[in-house]
Amino acid sequence: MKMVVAVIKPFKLDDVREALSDIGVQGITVTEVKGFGRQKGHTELYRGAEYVVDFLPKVKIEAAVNDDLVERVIESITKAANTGKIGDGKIFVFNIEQSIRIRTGETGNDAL
Amino acid sequence: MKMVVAVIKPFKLDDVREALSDIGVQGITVTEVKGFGRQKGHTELYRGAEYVVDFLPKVKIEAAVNDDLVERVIESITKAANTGKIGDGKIFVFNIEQSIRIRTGETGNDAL
Amino acid sequence: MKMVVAVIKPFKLDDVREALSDIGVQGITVTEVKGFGRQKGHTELYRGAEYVVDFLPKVKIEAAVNDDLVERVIESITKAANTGKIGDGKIFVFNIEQSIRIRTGETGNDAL
Amino acid sequence: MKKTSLFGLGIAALMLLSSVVTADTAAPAAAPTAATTTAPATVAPATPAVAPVAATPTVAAAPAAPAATPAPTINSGDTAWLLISSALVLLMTPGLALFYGGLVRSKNALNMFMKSFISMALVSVIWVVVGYSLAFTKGNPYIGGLDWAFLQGVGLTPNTFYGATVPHQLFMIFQMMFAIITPALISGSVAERMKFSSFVVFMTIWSVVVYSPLAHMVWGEGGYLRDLGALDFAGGTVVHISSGFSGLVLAILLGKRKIGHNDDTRPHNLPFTLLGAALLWFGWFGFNSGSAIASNELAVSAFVVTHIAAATAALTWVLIEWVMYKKSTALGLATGAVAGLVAITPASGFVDPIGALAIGFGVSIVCLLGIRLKHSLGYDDSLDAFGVHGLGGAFGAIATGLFATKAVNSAGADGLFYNGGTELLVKQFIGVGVAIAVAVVGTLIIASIIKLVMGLRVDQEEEQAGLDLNQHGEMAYSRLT
Amino acid sequence: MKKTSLFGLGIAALMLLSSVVTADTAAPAAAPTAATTTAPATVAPATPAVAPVAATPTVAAAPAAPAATPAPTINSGDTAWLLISSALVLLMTPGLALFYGGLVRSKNALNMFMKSFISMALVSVIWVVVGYSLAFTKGNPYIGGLDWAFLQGVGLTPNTFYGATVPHQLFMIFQMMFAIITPALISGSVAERMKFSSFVVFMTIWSVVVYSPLAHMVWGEGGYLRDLGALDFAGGTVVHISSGFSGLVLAILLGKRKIGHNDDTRPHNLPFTLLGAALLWFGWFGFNSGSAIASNELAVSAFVVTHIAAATAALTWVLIEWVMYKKSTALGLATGAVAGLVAITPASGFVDPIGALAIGFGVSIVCLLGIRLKHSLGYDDSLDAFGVHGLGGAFGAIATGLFATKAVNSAGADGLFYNGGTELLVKQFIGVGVAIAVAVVGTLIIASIIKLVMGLRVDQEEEQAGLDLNQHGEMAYSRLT
Amino acid sequence: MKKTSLFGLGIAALMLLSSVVTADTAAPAAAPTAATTTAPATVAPATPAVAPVAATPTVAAAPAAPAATPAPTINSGDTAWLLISSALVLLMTPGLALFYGGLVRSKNALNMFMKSFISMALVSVIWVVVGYSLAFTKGNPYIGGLDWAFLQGVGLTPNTFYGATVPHQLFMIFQMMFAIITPALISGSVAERMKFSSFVVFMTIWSVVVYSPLAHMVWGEGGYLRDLGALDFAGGTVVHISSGFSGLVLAILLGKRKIGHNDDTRPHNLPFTLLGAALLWFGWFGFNSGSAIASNELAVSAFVVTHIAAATAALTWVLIEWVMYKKSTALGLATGAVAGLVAITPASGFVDPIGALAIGFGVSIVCLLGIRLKHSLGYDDSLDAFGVHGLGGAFGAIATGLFATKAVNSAGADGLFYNGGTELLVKQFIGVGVAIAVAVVGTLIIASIIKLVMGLRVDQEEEQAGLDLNQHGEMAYSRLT
Ligand SMILES: Nc1ncnc2c1ncn2[C@@H]1O[C@H](COP(=O)(O)OP(=O)(O)O)[C@@H](O)[C@H]1O
Ligand SMILES: Nc1ncnc2c1ncn2[C@@H]1O[C@H](COP(=O)(O)OP(=O)(O)O)[C@@H](O)[C@H]1O
Ligand SMILES: Nc1ncnc2c1ncn2[C@@H]1O[C@H](COP(=O)(O)OP(=O)(O)O)[C@@H](O)[C@H]1O
Repeated sequence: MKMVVAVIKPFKLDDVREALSDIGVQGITVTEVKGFGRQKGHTELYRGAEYVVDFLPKVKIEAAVNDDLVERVIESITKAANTGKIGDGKIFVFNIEQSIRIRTGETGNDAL
Repeated sequence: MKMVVAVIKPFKLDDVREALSDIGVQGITVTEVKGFGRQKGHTELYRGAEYVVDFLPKVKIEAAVNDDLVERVIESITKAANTGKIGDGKIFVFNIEQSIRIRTGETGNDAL
Repeated sequence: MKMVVAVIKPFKLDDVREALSDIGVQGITVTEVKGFGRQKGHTELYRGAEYVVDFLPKVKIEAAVNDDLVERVIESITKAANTGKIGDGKIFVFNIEQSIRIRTGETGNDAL
Repeated sequence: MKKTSLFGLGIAALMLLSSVVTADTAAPAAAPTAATTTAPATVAPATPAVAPVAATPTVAAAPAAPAATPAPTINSGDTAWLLISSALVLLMTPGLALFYGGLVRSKNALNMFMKSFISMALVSVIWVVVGYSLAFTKGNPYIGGLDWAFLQGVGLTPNTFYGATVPHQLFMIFQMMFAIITPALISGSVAERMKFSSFVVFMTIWSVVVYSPLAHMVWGEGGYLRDLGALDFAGGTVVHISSGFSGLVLAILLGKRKIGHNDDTRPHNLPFTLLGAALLWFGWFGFNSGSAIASNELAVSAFVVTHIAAATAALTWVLIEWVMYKKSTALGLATGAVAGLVAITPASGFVDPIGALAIGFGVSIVCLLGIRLKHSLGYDDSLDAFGVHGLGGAFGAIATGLFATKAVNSAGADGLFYNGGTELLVKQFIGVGVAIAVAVVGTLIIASIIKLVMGLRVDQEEEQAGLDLNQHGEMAYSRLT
Repeated sequence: MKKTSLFGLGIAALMLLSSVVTADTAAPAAAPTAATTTAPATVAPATPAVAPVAATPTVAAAPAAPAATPAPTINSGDTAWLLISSALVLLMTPGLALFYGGLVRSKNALNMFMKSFISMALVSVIWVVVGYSLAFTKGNPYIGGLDWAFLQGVGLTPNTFYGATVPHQLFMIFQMMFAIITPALISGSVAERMKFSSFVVFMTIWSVVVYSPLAHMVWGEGGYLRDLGALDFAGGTVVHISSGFSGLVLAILLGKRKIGHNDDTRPHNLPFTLLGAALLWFGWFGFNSGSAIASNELAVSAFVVTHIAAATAALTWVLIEWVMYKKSTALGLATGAVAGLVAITPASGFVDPIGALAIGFGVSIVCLLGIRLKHSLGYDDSLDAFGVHGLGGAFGAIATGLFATKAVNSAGADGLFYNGGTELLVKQFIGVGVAIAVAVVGTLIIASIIKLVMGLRVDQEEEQAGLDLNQHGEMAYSRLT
Repeated sequence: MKKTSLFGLGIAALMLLSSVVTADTAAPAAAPTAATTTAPATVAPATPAVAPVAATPTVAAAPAAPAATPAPTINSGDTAWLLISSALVLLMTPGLALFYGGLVRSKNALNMFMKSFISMALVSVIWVVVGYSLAFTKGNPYIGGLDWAFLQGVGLTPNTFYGATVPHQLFMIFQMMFAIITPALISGSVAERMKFSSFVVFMTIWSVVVYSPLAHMVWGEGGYLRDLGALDFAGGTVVHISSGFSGLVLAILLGKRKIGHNDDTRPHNLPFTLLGAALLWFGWFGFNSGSAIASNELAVSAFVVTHIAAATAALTWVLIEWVMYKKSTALGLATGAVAGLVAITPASGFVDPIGALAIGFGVSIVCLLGIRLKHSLGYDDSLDAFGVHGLGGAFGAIATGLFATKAVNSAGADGLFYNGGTELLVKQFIGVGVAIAVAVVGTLIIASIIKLVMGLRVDQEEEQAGLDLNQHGEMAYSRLT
């Protein structure tokens, strides 16, 4: 099993979620994060002065999937989260050594 | 060393934390997350109309542990977080290649 | 590629970020977390009674980096986040099997 | 380039305005003291002096005094009540900002706040410059003149027509607070997508060419609906119908928000919405009861029916929810309360507690059903400014024709259910019709021109990122410690 | 099935009620104008007309007028002050909602808000239908009659017994605001676990069978405690003791919340709590000072001592904390202020600034210690409605027996420390005792029946998930952008 | 050890004080009734009785009465307005807490709230004990005496000098609310780093040795600036200059916050700030309009110009932003509004609507530019208490010398632009100079001593962790459900 982690733009969450669901990913876990990267932060105003906020709100998606689903997951995310603009985010893939469904105690692919 | 990651129901956090502490896990890191899974979201009301919210608040626990503690950790979490109802969550185990305690520079198991 | 994950004290975020930027780390992802560890929580007051809050606000930093940068990243974080006091936090290193830049589809080190 | 065209637009609007205005302002806008004697003459028994009635039911002596009173005297109690009422009505606009601000996603929260707060800054100045004058000088039946522009002649002695016992400036500032909240109400229909600059320009023009004329027709000396005898004690038509229907038009012109199927569009902070509802309720006592322009029996009656209608509507709403879903929502209670307050507004100086119970009960049913229209008809009245203020205001105006009774206000009229026949009811329908017409036509024209000149809507990327950041350069909350 | 039994319960309660009521309502509830002359007669020198004293200490001329006044006249200043006071007291309930709402975990925030807001909707209607009548018609010493049900006969001319210079409806609506906040206060004892529906049913019955009778006894014409001479200027017994002790009983019947050893139960939003405390403080000026039912010296005195007691209690609380922990908490300051306001409530028309300092100082010590009781005795008075309102109210009522002075209010009495002996003190104890008895017995009966019929508490799963979601179908905040 | 030295400090301060005080208090502080006749005598035509003018422009009959009035009578309307004004001014302090609290990082939010709320507790008590007496008994030109300590002699009959138609206690409590908010304003300059205990000690001493004397000089009977004829209707010098400049001094003494280059120091909750601004605006009507100490024409005029100045300043600020950045910020609107309110404060009883437009327009330019000073000069006036209140207050005081007109207040004077020449302007500059001097010198001394004795600043670790936790043992929000 692999854990596919994607950091994406927040407003793309819904699209990505649907894309994953379409290819049979049954569950994901989502975290609000702040991203620092090539996409520079934005300027904000404070009492007549401008200043730079150097991070951006992003959303991190974690999807544990069967090995043979990994490529399609990556593809789906890449497609759904793409705007073509800087800051679209990254996908990282990790190896999962074990997985367990707490409710049933099932392990491995059955747990996903 | 392994990183045991568990996504559980929020109100089980306290039980899980105590269970882990009982078996000697010295530290954990906790994140609030939103979970999408088999457990369907709930319906909410908005000015006389019903609509579905398709995620659920969950809590993610990360515990870095000694290899030989892994099984007991899994067992403890499985037991403490179990309600027998759908949505109890998952446990994923990852391999940690290195670990360092910032304060002392200790590494490996000593860092946990 | 490796994922270097550090859990640090919140007010050290800026220092760490700058230190990483200095050694060429182009991006990081940051999450607010609660830490339980050796550093005991603090006491708070509620209507004339004292009670213990057993977690502490921490910040989790995730930096995906080129293999040969790992040691310098660890060093930088260790230095920048160090106060010498308990609770300074941990660094964990994971192996990344694949990485993709969503915008371009680049993979591997090019994606970082 | 855009600036120039906007400037041209402003000039055009002003020219249009002055052509309407000048016709009549040449005629004697007259010494304000003369006004009292004129007013009763033209309106006679059939046409009551509506909101600011000098003669309240129990003060029988009032009509006897006119000739003897050389200088009207200030009553300190009346002044105190109108001072605090003015402050209360002002507070409603921040209350509205909280109400609306809590309902949107956090990335658009400040934008909602700003679309209300800006009215406190902008419309106040407009009111001083021309708004009050256009609304309340005598002028013609449709609009006042410019005699009181820059508040020239609006002094500290009473204007006996509008309020014989309080300084004229006090009546002016009390009315200003109404002018402030009205365009702010509209922002509920355009939430999460309308450009701030366009909204500000819209608000500016709308205040001058829709609000002031309508206020004149309903409350101004010689105003068309006032002289007709249509009753609107505290602004059911002027404030609520006008803003609600204008909101509807804008919502249609703007189009729907871009929202994904499962996007989380839930209110980001319902406690803010509840606090906002509370401040609205609190301030509404000034709005309705202050409209008696005196601290007297009529003020008390208006206060009492206002509260009863709000409570009844809130209760009705949550009971309906309970019947439907076995749950009662906080937003439902707040929405019901506001709907009740909206509906009682035109009626508040004319109905008794039983009428208030009926109006409160009815309006929640109307609004709860009315809000569902948007799902079937497909317009995106995002925060239901039309559903609550447009429909609720119309319901209240019509209900005034049913429940009004001279037992409460001898200067009012008897409604259908109080042996008054359909006479008042017909007038109320005319009032509602005129208000809708003015609002819809006015908004259509203003918004269409703005759409052409500068656009109405933020672009898609801005909408996705949230309006706070790109329209205001700020975010409502910073999360990292 | 459940519905039927509930219905039966309602019928039973109403029957019980009417049997108590009808005995006396046959007797002449009398023309309201006659009341003034009767009242002084029966109460004579020993029995002061408490809250609504027409004759304030400095207005020596007042007693001369009685025969000459054919129709009482409205005073615009008094009316203005009572209008705004009514609005202020209404605002206290949302203030309370913020105060309580901020103290619970975010998953229960809306539920706390709703348990206050629903009172604004529900109790208002109850008050119109029967509540006011049961509390303030003459009736017997323990409860009024139904003459004023649906506000029949409650008009815009003054009721000279309750307020000779303001419309009767104004007195009615001012009192309504007290009836609203009182059951809302109880919700602090049952936080995070009581079913919303059960709370609503409880509130409905409690308002009719506990609040109205108690208000009648203390403030109503011919009321038992009023005629006895027990002093309660603005509701120490009626509002605070009654709600605090009822809360205690409910908390015990409900049992403790299910909370793990290290569960984070800290207040989720203390700024809300502070804002709530501020709105309470602000509104309390209307509560206490408005209870003079006039804009006169007594109102000023009540205003001043109210503020001083609040400030002193707040200061005392944080000083104690400082001594104990070298820290001063925001919640401590807010709690102290509210405790001070509670304690001064019964005394506010009878004590001078020095008395206010003493009461403010004393109540914080009492409440700070009293709150610790729950840890040793094991009841879960979650947000300390008993600890602050029950104990603080009792302390204040008794302290009135110590610090009252006729120098402030000639219609009052002298307390123990002002050469009055123990006479007043004894009466105060009786007042406290009666209020506790009525509240405890009433709540026990009502809650036990509800427990049987529909249950009091959400099930464990609902408690864990938070009451907002399953009781109201909403969440207070949505976090994802 | 520390405690002892602090105690010594207190004693020293009190001794200093009494030496100033005792010289004059031996002289006849006089029967308050005699005061009226004295006051006009000494101040003659050139020296107007400032804020509490008994004779308002339009009440021509007033001067005729003096001899005939044996006992002054309470006016219920005036009393009602001053009662509610007092409540409104109190509400400003929580408003300020929200305004400031929203601007800091969440880890310091409660600390900001507490630095305002503590003033409600602490300064109230100080005011009762000595503050009011030092400020308002006759004393010498620089400070009053101790005759009214513990409010002895401050009763429910009017003090004819300060307010002939309202109970003396009412004037006292109205003034108390000013004394409360003033030191709270200072907290904006010391945000996120000053020890709570040190701030409390500072506030205590400052209130007694800076605020009371300054209030005496400006408003007290026989006060130096009052007799000089410097105008300050509602506290431009006493409240805003004094707090703003004291804040500046403290900010410099404290040094800058430890903030990393890219640390996120953005406001943690701008909706709180906006709500705070709204409550300030709302309360400011009581502040300025209440300062007429009557519900009359002057009160109305003050109300109107207050609102106009606030609106104009808010509009000006966002327009400047729009020109500079093509964005308008919510914080800018709020800041502009507050700046406008600050600037109109001293002028509010003396200028007309046109003057208000000018003052509102001018102050936003001054403050917007003034705030930039801190970036170049390097002091950390964290939330711009100096930039807004210090500069805005000074601007307003001087502008009063330009725009004042006797047409609004015959007891005032004509400013430079109203044919009054430079006479008033010069006096205004003197007033500003004195206020700055007293504030700067007073703060320097008090703060230096406190720095020595107990330190001013939290240590670095505490600063990093946030002041809420280590100063108050609480956190504003708990996040985990
Ligand atoms: N090396 C990295 N390690 C962890 N997260 C990263 C890294 N680089 C980028 N990110 C995350 O991805 C987001 C987008 O990256 P960015 O460099 O801005 O644009 P792009 O994805 O188009 O290259 C960042 O905001 C950050 O959250
Ligand atoms: N494939 C997955 N990858 C990552 N997280 C998952 C995955 N499946 C489920 N989760 C997380 O686990 C939670 C519980 O899963 P769910 O399918 O609802 O019930 P159960 O754990 O009983 O199978 C989800 O809300 C989600 O946060
Ligand atoms: N075994 C662990 N697994 C995951 N996170 C840990 C673990 N131990 C500690 N942490 C995280 O690191 C933080 C600091 O650890 P702590 O034991 O308090 O101090 P130190 O880092 O000085 O040893 C904790 O608050 C927690 O967030």
